[in-house]
Amino acid sequence: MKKNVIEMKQINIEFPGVKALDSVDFFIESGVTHALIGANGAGKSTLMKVLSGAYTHYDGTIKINGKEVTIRSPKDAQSLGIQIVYQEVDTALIPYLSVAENVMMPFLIHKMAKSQLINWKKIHAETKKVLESINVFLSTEKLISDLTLAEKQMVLIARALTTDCRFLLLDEPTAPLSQTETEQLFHIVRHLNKQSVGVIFISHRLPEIFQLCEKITIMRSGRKVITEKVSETNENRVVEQMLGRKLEEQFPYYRKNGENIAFEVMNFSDDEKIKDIHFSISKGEIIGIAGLVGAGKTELCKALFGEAKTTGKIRLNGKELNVYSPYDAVKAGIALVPEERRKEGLLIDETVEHNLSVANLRSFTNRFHFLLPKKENTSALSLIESLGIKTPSPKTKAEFLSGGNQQKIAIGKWLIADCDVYIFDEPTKGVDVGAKKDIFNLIIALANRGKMIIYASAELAEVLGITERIYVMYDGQIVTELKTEETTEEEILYYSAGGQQNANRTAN
Amino acid sequence: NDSTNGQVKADDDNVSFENVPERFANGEGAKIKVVRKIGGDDHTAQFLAGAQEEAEALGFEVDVFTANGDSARFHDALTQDVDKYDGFIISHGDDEATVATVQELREKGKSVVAFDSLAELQEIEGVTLTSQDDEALADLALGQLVEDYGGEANIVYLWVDGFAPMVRRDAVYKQFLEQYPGLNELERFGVATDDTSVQTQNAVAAMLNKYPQGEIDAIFATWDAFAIGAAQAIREAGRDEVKIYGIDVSNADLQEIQNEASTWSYTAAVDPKLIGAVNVRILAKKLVGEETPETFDLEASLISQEDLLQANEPVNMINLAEIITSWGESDAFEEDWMLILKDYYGK
Amino acid sequence: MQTEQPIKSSQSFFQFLYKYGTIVTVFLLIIIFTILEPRFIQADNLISILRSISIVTIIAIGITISLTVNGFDLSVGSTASLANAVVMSMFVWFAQDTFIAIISALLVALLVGLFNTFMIVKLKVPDMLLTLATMFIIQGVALTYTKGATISQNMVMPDGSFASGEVPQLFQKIGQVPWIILIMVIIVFLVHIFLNYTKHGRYMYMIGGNEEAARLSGIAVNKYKLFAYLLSASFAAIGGILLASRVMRAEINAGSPYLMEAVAAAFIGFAVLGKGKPNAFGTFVGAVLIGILANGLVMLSVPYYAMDIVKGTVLAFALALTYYKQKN
Amino acid sequence: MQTEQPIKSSQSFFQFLYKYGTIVTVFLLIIIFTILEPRFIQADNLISILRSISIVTIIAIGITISLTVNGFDLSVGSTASLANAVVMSMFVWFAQDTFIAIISALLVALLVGLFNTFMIVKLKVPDMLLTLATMFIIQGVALTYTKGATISQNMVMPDGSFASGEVPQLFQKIGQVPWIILIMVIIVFLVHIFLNYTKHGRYMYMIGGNEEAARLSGIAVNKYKLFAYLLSASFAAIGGILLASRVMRAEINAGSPYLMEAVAAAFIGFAVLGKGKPNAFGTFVGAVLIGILANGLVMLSVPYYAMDIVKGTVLAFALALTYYKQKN
Ligand SMILES: Nc1ncnc2c1ncn2[C@@H]1O[C@H](COP(=O)(O)OP(=O)(O)OP(=O)(O)O)[C@@H](O)[C@H]1O
Ligand SMILES: Nc1ncnc2c1ncn2[C@@H]1O[C@H](COP(=O)(O)OP(=O)(O)OP(=O)(O)O)[C@@H](O)[C@H]1O
Ligand SMILES: [Mg+2]
Ligand SMILES: [Mg+2]
Repeated sequence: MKKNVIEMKQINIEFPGVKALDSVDFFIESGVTHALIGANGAGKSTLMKVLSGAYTHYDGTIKINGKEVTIRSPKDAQSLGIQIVYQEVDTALIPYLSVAENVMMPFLIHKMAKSQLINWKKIHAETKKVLESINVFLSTEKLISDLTLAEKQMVLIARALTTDCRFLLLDEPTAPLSQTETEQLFHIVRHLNKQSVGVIFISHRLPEIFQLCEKITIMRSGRKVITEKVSETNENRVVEQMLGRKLEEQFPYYRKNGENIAFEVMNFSDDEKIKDIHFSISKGEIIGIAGLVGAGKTELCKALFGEAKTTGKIRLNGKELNVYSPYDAVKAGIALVPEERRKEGLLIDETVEHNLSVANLRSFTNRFHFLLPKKENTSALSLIESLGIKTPSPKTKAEFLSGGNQQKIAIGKWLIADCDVYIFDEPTKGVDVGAKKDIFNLIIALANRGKMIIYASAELAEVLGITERIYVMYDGQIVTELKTEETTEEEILYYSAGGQQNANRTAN
Repeated sequence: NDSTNGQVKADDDNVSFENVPERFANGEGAKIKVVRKIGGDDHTAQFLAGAQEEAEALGFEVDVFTANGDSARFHDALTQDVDKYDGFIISHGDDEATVATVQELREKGKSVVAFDSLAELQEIEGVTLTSQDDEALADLALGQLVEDYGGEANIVYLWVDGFAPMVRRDAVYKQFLEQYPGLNELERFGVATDDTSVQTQNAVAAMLNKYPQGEIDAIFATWDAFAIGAAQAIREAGRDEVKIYGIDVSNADLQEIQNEASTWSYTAAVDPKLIGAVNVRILAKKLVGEETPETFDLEASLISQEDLLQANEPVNMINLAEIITSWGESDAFEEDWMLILKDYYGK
Repeated sequence: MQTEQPIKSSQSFFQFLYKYGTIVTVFLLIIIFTILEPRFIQADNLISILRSISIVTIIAIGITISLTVNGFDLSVGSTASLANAVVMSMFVWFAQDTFIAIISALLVALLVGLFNTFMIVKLKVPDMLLTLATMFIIQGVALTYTKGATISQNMVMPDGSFASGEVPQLFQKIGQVPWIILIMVIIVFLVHIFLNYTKHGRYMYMIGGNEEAARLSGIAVNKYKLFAYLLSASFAAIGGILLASRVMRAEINAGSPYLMEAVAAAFIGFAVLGKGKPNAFGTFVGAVLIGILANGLVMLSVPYYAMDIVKGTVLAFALALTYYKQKN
Repeated sequence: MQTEQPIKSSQSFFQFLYKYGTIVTVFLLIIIFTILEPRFIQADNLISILRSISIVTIIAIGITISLTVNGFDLSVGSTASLANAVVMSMFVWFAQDTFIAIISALLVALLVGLFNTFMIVKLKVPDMLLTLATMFIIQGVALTYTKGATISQNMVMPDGSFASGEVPQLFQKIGQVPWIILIMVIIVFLVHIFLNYTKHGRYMYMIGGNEEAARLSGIAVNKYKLFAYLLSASFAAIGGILLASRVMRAEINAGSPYLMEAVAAAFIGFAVLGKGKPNAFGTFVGAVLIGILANGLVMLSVPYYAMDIVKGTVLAFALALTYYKQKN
């Protein structure tokens, strides 16, 4: 089979205040999975958006098989067989339409030719077929607005597969996925490679890259650093190239302060997903909530934060809490860094500064509730500094930051709110390795100040690296409590899958 | 125009300005403003057109304005740039605040004529209050109804509260109910919006379904927007036994009445264009310092379908005069000098 | 991925309400009105109701279409007024035939649609704002065109002569039962088919759901927006034309009161059958709901000044039925 | 962090227009009107303009506040009508004093606000829809309360007697210059400060920007929504009260014409100073724009039926100035 090659040469693009791409050269061949790596804000998404025709104001040339092509609109890209799955999945989906319609969008738009009427039966059948080909079993009638993030991701991949796709650009596809789902995705990618589709794969999880990709391109601050064979490099080298410095030990050591249990959850249920949760944390302790996607981690985190009708008891510092809303939760001293940052964690139209102060605005006001903008600005600047948020200025709208930098804001805003209990739901999703370490440092600093931390994540390595104890969730319940020092990934996985007797059920 | 001895002689048609009061005798007209609070209906359009035509015929400059029912805007229009005008015609100034506003106008030496406005205005020195005699209108239409049915009828009453003329018409209606116990009100309905007639049409359609053939004798519609809606509803329902007695008339109304299938039998009305014209004449008299009455009621006529159907050509607001004597042709307050001015500016 | 959870019965009850809340309300109203006044249910009256909602429905369908592309056409009321005036003037002032008159009114409406689209698409003025401005402009154009007078046969022209044109019999027919109702039903049906079963309808929903995504997927967003505004202006014009044919005159601002009712109908329609998006059938149900209320209340001799309370309350009730628990 | 790039000059011109487009339009209009009719600029006339926009502005400020939490209160017009009726009836029917009358009207408005919030927050009915329903209900309540009649001194009561209450001198004062203008200016100023410089104002904007994220940041979203709807109803009531004091009577639906103008003012205000979101100062500028137009056109003796055209065109022009190129 003939190899197709895309060559991007001397690509430059600017946004107000940022030179997002600076003379970037990049190439990709069909049949190969090519990793694109870089710290948050390095320009990965931007490069992909150029290639997929979402930006028109770049300069530079793009050649396919040596012939220069014009890509100035998504249509151009699609007609050249280039499909993209965006990092922010919601931007590419129509929430009030069904799975089938969203999957079949390219068909409905480009392949209907002269026929005017839609054959719904066929659309649903085709959708089912595509979804099944990647082992996704979703009702094709379901509305997108009812799907989880992972499901939305699958819908987007399925959509790309319905087209005559020669190059597939996956912008952080695995961020919302669990290990099994990631495996499933890799399976699909390898399958596509065999059909000589070229895949560009963006991820902040380095091990995945070594597992899946053949080539790797590393970017830093809008410039390309290097392209090489994955087999000829290693994780440390990649990290050094992308950050411009060495990264020491990922998980800093911390000491648990005391034994006195200060946060207790008893008999805690909501009327839908989670059942009869018991757990406790002592001052200065970090506990992990582990479990597969869909185990109910997010639901638990939100329920603790007052986002659901619940029964049961929550006791903090010996006092029983009545948490009926996030407002009550924050008042009681509980903070939540939610999972879906764009939807839940960020005010996309507000400035970075305002986003950072929102959770603790009362400390930036005077007695009469008037705001103190200077104080707000100073605090924003120091947070931007300490978290390494890449933004032209504190007055930039959050919308214009890269995915990872948005996540840092979602975390950062709680750091200045002086809470007792911090709930982190997948806090490192989409965050580069350098920043990850910053986040770990921050979490541990909190713990060292005697705060209680709940760390919910499907990333077992992280849970194992940072926590003291781990509660494993399965199907809305806590199935076991493990001491981190005495357990292994395998054991956690075993319990996450509901123990042996339930292993088959979770495979669904 | 050349002026000699303070008098103007038009060169070509020899109009003599001899008897024209000095105020207008040197070819200088006046600037007047016509402000009407209600709007959006044909009555308004005709009233304003009538006033405008008459004023222009007299050589006046005239600005017309309707506030579309917005009291505050009505007052804004009356108080804005007052010095530019010599006189004002106010229509439907029925709120208390109008008294103060008119008082102010008078203090600034402006002449004011008001139509269908607050009764208190007549107490202000120098103001003439004209009205289209609502009592007479209601009396004419209801009187005919009582006569036709011998005082015994099941009727539907179309009326809306909240407007001075409506309140006056309702008073007459109440008197009639008292006087003729045989009059039995089955239903009443009324709204005042931009689509009053269509809403009335739909409502009357519902009533007709509720009361089958023979249960309603007549409809008394206190406003032509009600009457025309009711007439069309009755026609749409294919009924012919419910007669309509209305008040007010417009060109569209005349078309409806002339429809053979229409049951709109009578309507009592004053020519709205004429009202505008007469108001202008009174204002003109004030401007030259002639004596004017405190109040003036325009005469109402009763138009019958029978008469219209007998006409040998389609009837409209102008040639209605051929059927109803005195329609549109009042010479009230039309002084000789006005005729001279009209003659002069007419060309 | 996961299998569906068995849905709890309380949940499914609310699900049912969300889907059928409006329709349930309609039937409840019919039952209540019929019990209180049996003549409500007679065929004649049902026809009256359908006739009374036909114009509102058609205008509301236009709004619905503008809503599908996430637009919002506030200028439909005044466009209806203008079309109403144009069609009548063609007959009365210029003695044209039915065909020419209707075409003229539609052409004028298309101009309005073009202007709206140009401003919205090219100058990026937000929909609601721009159509609000257009509303004033068109209203003024209609008023200026008619000089504020009602257009009817044999009217007096400004120069004192009499207009001699007549409204053709053919034209009068279309405003009468059964034609006016048929036209409405056909329009609702066609638009329903169009929105649900043709690709163009789906594109419009896609644009409305996520314009950016639709553009990035290669839908000619501007073309469909233009199309939507042309359609909404055209349906407004059809409403105005039918009004002319029904009442045989063009009153000042005759179309503007339809705006609010049409908006209400389209919004109620969102919820019908649990669609959660603008849809033609839902809009029709919304208009029926409003029409039944207006008719039934007159039948029950509710004082006119209290009608709005009942109307508003039933509206709120239908909305509450529909939306309560939906979000949970 | 990068340093700012020098912005190209054409871009900065459009940036300028976006920020100052509306204000530029206002000044252009003042200059044009003054050239055509020098009396336009005299102090008396400017005061007339301010007086004429005061009620609209206050009602529009209410809408603005509802818009900040991403709500939309369509019921302000009818709330103004109701407050208008209540305050007049307190004087005329019940011979109460100014204080009691005003408090009663405000209390009634707060009830409206409570009802709106309850339905929106608890039953999750979308704002526009629900306040549309409320609009009808309140309109009906106001009509029923007055039995469709106009309330004025010495009015005839249903039992045939005359109402004996009088409107106190004190109350009449507040509807006159300079008080009515002062009240407007103070309200605009206070709301501007509140929205921009206090914590609560900030919270409201955040709720408007992303309700979900605001809630998860620990903002008491429902409390602020309640607050916003209470405020918007209260400002509508103040508008109605001022109207009563200005015209000394309560006519049916007196407040409803203010809805559209207030919406227009608030929307135009979005763009003022490039805020891109509802803001009190912008709303004021929007109202000024509309007021200048209305006044100037009357002054230039533009025929009443053509006024809407000019008004709409200028509106569209201001919008186009503001939004053109903004998105690029
Ligand atoms: N539309 C835009 N307007 C302004 N700045 C932008 C825009 N899009 C991207 N940027 C800036 O360009 C830079 C590169 O962003 P990009 O999204 O490509 O980063 P990324 O490598 O994908 O990062 P991440 O791993 O966090 O997703 C960032 O500094 C970002 O703030
Ligand atoms: N909006 C929704 N509609 C329907 N089902 C949902 C929705 N959100 C979550 N679920 C379902 O609820 C269950 C719990 O989801 P949840 O997000 O709490 O899982 P999780 O353990 O946090 O997984 P993740 O790793 O994705 O965060 C899953 O079965 C998921 O499919
Ligand atoms: Mg990215
Ligand atoms: Mg989760």
